[in-house]
Amino acid sequence: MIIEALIAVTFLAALVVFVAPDEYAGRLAAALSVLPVLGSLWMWAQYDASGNALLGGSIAFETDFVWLTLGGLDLHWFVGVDGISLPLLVLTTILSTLAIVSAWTPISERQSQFYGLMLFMEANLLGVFTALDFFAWFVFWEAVLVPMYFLIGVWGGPNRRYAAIKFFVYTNIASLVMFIGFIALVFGLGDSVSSMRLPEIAQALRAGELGGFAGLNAATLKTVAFVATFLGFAVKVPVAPLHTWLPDAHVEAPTPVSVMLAGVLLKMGTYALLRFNFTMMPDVATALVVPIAGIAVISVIYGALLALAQQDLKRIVAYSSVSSMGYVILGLVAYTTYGVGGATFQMIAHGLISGLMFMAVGVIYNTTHTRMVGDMSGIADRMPVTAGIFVAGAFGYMGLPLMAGFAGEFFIFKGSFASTVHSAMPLFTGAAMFGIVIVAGYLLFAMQRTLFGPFSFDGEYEITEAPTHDVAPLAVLLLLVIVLGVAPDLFFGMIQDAVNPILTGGGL
Amino acid sequence: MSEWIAIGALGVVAVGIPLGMMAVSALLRPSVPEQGKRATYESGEVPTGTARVQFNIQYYMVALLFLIFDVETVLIFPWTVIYRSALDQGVGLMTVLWPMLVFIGVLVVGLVWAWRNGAVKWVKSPLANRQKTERNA
Amino acid sequence: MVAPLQSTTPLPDTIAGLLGLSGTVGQIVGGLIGAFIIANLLLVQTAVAGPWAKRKITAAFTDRIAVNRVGPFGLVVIVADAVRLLSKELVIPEGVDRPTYDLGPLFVPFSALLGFAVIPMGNGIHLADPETGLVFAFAASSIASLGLVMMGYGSNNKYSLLGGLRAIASNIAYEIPLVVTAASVVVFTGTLQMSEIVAQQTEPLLSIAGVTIPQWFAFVNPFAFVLFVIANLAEVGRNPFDVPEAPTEIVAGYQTEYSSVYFVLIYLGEFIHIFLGGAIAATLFLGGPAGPFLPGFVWFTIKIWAFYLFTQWARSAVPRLRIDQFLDIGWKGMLVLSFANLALTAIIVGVIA
Amino acid sequence: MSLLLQSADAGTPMWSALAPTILLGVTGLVLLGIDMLWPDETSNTVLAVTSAVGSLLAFGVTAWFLVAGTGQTRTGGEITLYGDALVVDGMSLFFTLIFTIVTAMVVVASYDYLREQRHRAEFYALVLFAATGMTLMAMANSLATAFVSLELASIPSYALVAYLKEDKGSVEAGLKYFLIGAVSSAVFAFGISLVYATSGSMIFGDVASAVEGSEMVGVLGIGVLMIVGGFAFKTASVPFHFWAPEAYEGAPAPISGFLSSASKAAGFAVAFRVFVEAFPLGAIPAGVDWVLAFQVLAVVTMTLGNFAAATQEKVKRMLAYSSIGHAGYALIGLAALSAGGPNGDVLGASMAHLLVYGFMNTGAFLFIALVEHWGVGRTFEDYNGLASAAPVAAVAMTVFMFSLAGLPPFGGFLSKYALFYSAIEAGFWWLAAVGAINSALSLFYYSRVVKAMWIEEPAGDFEIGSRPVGLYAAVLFAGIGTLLLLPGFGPVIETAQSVAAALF
Amino acid sequence: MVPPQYYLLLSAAVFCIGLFGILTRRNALLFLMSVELMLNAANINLVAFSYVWGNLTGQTFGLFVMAIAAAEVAVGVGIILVLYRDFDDVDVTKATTMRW
Repeated sequence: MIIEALIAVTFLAALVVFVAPDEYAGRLAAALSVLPVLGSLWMWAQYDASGNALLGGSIAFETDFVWLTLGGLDLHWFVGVDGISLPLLVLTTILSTLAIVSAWTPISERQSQFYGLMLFMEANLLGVFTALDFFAWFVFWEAVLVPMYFLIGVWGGPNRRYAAIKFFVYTNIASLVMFIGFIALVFGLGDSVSSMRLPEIAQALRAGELGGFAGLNAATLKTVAFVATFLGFAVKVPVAPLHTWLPDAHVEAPTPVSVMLAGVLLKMGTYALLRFNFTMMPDVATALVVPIAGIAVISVIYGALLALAQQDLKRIVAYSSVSSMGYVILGLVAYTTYGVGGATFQMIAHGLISGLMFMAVGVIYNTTHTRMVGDMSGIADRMPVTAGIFVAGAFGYMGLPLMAGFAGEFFIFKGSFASTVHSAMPLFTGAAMFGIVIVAGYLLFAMQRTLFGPFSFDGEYEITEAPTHDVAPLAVLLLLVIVLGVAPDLFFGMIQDAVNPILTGGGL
Repeated sequence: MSEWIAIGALGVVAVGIPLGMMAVSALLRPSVPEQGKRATYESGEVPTGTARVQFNIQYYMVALLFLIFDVETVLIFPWTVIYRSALDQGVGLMTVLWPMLVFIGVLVVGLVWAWRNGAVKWVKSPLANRQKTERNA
Repeated sequence: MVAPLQSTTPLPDTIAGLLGLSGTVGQIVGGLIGAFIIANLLLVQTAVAGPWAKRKITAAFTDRIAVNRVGPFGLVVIVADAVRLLSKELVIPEGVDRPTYDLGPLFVPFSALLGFAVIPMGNGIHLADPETGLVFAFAASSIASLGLVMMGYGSNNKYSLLGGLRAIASNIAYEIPLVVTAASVVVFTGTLQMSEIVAQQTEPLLSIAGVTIPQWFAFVNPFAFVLFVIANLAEVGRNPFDVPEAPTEIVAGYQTEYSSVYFVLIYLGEFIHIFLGGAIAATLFLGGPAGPFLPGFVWFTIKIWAFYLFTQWARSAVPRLRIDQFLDIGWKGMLVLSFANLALTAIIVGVIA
Repeated sequence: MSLLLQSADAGTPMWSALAPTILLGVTGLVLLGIDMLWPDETSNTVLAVTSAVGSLLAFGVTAWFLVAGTGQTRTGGEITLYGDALVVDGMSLFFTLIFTIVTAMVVVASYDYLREQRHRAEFYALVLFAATGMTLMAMANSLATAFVSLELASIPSYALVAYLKEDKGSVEAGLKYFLIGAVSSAVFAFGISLVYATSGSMIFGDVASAVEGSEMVGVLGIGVLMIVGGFAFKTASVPFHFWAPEAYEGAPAPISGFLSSASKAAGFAVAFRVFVEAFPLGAIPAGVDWVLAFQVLAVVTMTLGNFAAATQEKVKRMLAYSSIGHAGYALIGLAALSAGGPNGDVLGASMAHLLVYGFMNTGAFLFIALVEHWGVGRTFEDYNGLASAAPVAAVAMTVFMFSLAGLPPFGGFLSKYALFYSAIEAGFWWLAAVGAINSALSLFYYSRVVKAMWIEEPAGDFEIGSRPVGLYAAVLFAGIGTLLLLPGFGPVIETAQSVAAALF
Repeated sequence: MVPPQYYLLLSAAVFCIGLFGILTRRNALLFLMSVELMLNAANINLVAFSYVWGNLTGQTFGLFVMAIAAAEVAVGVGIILVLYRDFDDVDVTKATTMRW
């Protein structure tokens, strides 16, 4: 029941904060958000399951009961974690707390509503990463959109309405497409499943029990469903060319929201891809290796090139996220322990690093009130700590050894080079590695222009070191990035354990 | 059916006799057209304004009440017709009486409500009018 | 159960039998002749009641002599008046609503005459006896209201309009007590057929010293009878309920603008209406044409004339009510009493039976 | 009490199965009684409390019956009363649940709405009488009772819509509602007469056995079509939907909520029973394919309602059109029936959707009542920035809007899902597809309200003087209900489907 | 005995007259009268077929239809009265403060 408790506590915290007075809301929210952090760490410490939750492995902290009976398919309340979801759970709780703390400075109006929504979003994210019934999962999945919509729309920048609507429409349509695709799949399974529990569906699918539905035969149905769900999740990831909502959302969103968006929400997409497409339908995935890997590589290169062309620091980080998520997809489609496991690890790593980057940009913005590369230079003189962490984070992004980013990218490349799903995989991997060069280029370029060199700043604001509560989350994140880089096995072991069952049987 | 033929016959006669009288009268009576006597009668004064005057709203209230109650009598009559024979055939008293008592009771509640709310009050007393005005003010 | 005074053969059939006709043709011919007879019976009675009896009675109340010049007891005044009224010029005022203005006066006698179709008058003078006789009588007599409002509206006269409205208001206010009270009789009879209602009243109620009192509903339920007569009085618009044509307030109400034959028709209709009211009351409460010694039709005539005399007495002896008092009595008094009567009757019948 | 027994034949239960109906009716009479005792100074509080207590009591009794299994298969099947004219079964109780809870919310909300109005007792009494009629509609087992109870529900509604008689919009709304209502009731009555002409009975079961192999198929078909028309009016479906936007916009907002949820549900209640019981799919002649009629109506209704709603500038009117769209969804309950299909599931899903709809839609209209109470305007622009002035109510409204749109975290999602799912299960996946597309479209206009309230800047300062207790309580109650129907949807849908299955 | 089809024809004719009135009249009161015609068309059927089928259901229901028609008129005339007060007309097409 620990998972329910975690979600419930977070929901309650959201409620309490929502009605709390504005002055205390931020501190209250931060204090309350420590509870889920402790809970998730305790779960991590107590974790004793093995295998993939969907493929017959044991499930930690499992609860399962019938939520409602509907026709032939019962809907369950079914939650639990395995090696894939637990690291994401920990990431979510930690990043939420840090994001809330980092919001103290920039958010200056309607605070209680802001923090309430942040906690509400966190609660739903916990649900997304723990739910093992399609229906419960989908409810949480969609419920994340609502607070995000408000967070961007109410507290965002000047163009926030457009960004919020764009985000909302993109992701909702994507969800609808995905939902229809998946439901069609479930109908295709017919009587071979009695509920929408993901393990049941995954095992039935891998056992080849799919039938036809709505005039489609089994194979076509499976492909159609795969494409539909892939598209639905790809919007969330996002991959090019479905990424156009992301830069708008990031630029307009306030920093803490960007942190959550890049750090956790994008991972929902890759997590879902892993759970649904790559776990349940490996045969289709391997058949479609070329387009998928192609999309991944295009995302990597195209995202990186776009980042190179940006003047806005936040846009640079945002596009670099598109690029990074491309690696994840490449790793997933490789179908090797290191590929899939590395992709999963990269989700965590990228979550921490991109959070760090957005936060650092935010801290600089809080002081300078600009994010344009050309508007400032030599900031490091006045804000040495922030600049130092920023640089460290950027190196992490570039894949500097002993940082988490290195571990993730290394695992992915290792896995995808060795991939046997398609003879062209090494080619794709090589092309994607070229992305690293570009990343290094644009990050170095941006830091060179803003942080170093002679100090100059046109604005009327005084540039001083940021307050401790702004810098502290940065430091914590940097510490985590380094810890994970040094000891990737904190998570990688359980990830590998959960990933391995995917790679055997079921059409592979 | 024959009784309705007879009734129809009486209907014809009942129209025929007045029409016959009108015919006789038309043959007998003089016709001296003159503008003055065609004037609308208003006690010898020159008629003023239209004859379609606004009248007391209570007429409308009464009409509404009538509409309801008169039609309810339609529902009462079937009951009265079977009441006694139902009793004779051994149907329990309450079974036949109770529904109509409830029905009449509801009607009476409606009537008393209308009464208390002045639907059948032809002239509102000045006192009541003043109270109304004060409350609305 | 055949009442001794009641011929079971309806009048049209009797006539058809006398003429030797049968089938539909016989029914139609018989019906027309029967209807003509009944209509003329009523016309004769009205002729006596209207121009002559009414004046005599009023005169008696006010200690005058009234019509006595033409014929014995001035009876020929009836003919004189008829000719006089029919030969008057028909003045049609300006701005009347023509079809309405013309149709109104037709409706009043039509309605009253039609009501008589179902009244058993004794000695086989009973035009038709449908199962729904009682409600038919009420329905037919209600048509008159339509004529009244047409006259009031069509006359293009303020007095007429108010008179028409008042007529409607009074008719509808007292029609419900009337009908509900009649319903309390139906609770006893269990039928709406007039012949059956009459027949049931010939049953003996009780015998006192060898005199058998029949089960007239006036004896069985005197309260209902009183209510019915009062409501009936209001229905026919006679004192104390003659607000629709209150001469001191609104000249002559809806009849203000009518002259010549139209006036005759209205007048005729009102008197037949009084007789119809009496006839329904007699049928429901006084055993219809029943009575000792004399033939049924004579008894029936006596009863309806009794009611007529009662209205004329009231006209002379009772002051007129104000319209608000009039409606108050109707809605707050008569209606509640009639419902109480119905409920009580039902309970009593239920407990006794 | 033994005197009050219905003595038709041995073993027939007491008419106490009608307790909810009687409670509602008696409460209406008591309200009139209160108004009789103090005609000039009727206390708004006393009236509101009385009506709320009455409707909640009725709700409680209904819920108790439903839980205890009154009239359901497990306790001996439906209870028929008064010579089969009324039937108390799970379905009627389920719908009664909707009516009573909506009535309770509406009367509580009306407490504040009516503060400045005259003739309050009449208002409450009419609401309760209409609710009484609705419960009877759910119980009607004969075309006669169906018609009479439909009118008992409609006639007070006409008066309620035109209640603000100084307000031109209200009167106009009342007029249009009344005119179309009168026509459709005439059409309905004529349809009943035609069915009676072909079958010689009005009891559903007898009609069903009589229409099987009926010779006058043409007359029967026209009759059935006309009956469809009568229901289309009550449920605000095409082709008798014209009144709905006008009536909902012009009527006092609590009444709009009442009509668009309870009254609509009542229309569906009686439509379900009439078509399932009186014209069962297996028995009707081939020429009388009412399922096809409902399929056309469902698709046209939901599409028309949604597209029209998307073009509105006034929030209340948008809700009115969206209510038409929801009628289209609920019509799937009849459109997706087939001989031998999982009909109970389909019908039950539609019923469950109506229950959820009762909460979210009533809540939305009550929020509008709240806004009207504050004197804020009616267009989307007028709602700008409302969330900063009244965050709690705005949260509730957001819940209603997203739930109406069918976003997952709210009750509306599950009910729509259940509806579409059962349609697919019955083989009508194209109906579900049309529904899903419409549902996605509806997010556009619902989110406009949310966007206006939360994201847009207020045009001017709001003068939100008071926080009316009754309205707030009702809105919050509806909001919590909408939320709780997400986790608590299980019992609802199971009850609905099991009681619906009992019909077949 | 009159064949039942004739009743159907008669009632259909009355119904159509009512419908025609509804479609062509703009006066609210005439509209009401047309509705009454339609209801009475139903009554014709009900009573006629009550006779044909030999049960009383139709007649009884006819009484209810009458009662309901009266109630409907009572409310309707009330609304029309208020309409007249607010719009100075009983033309149903004049009342257009809202878009149709």
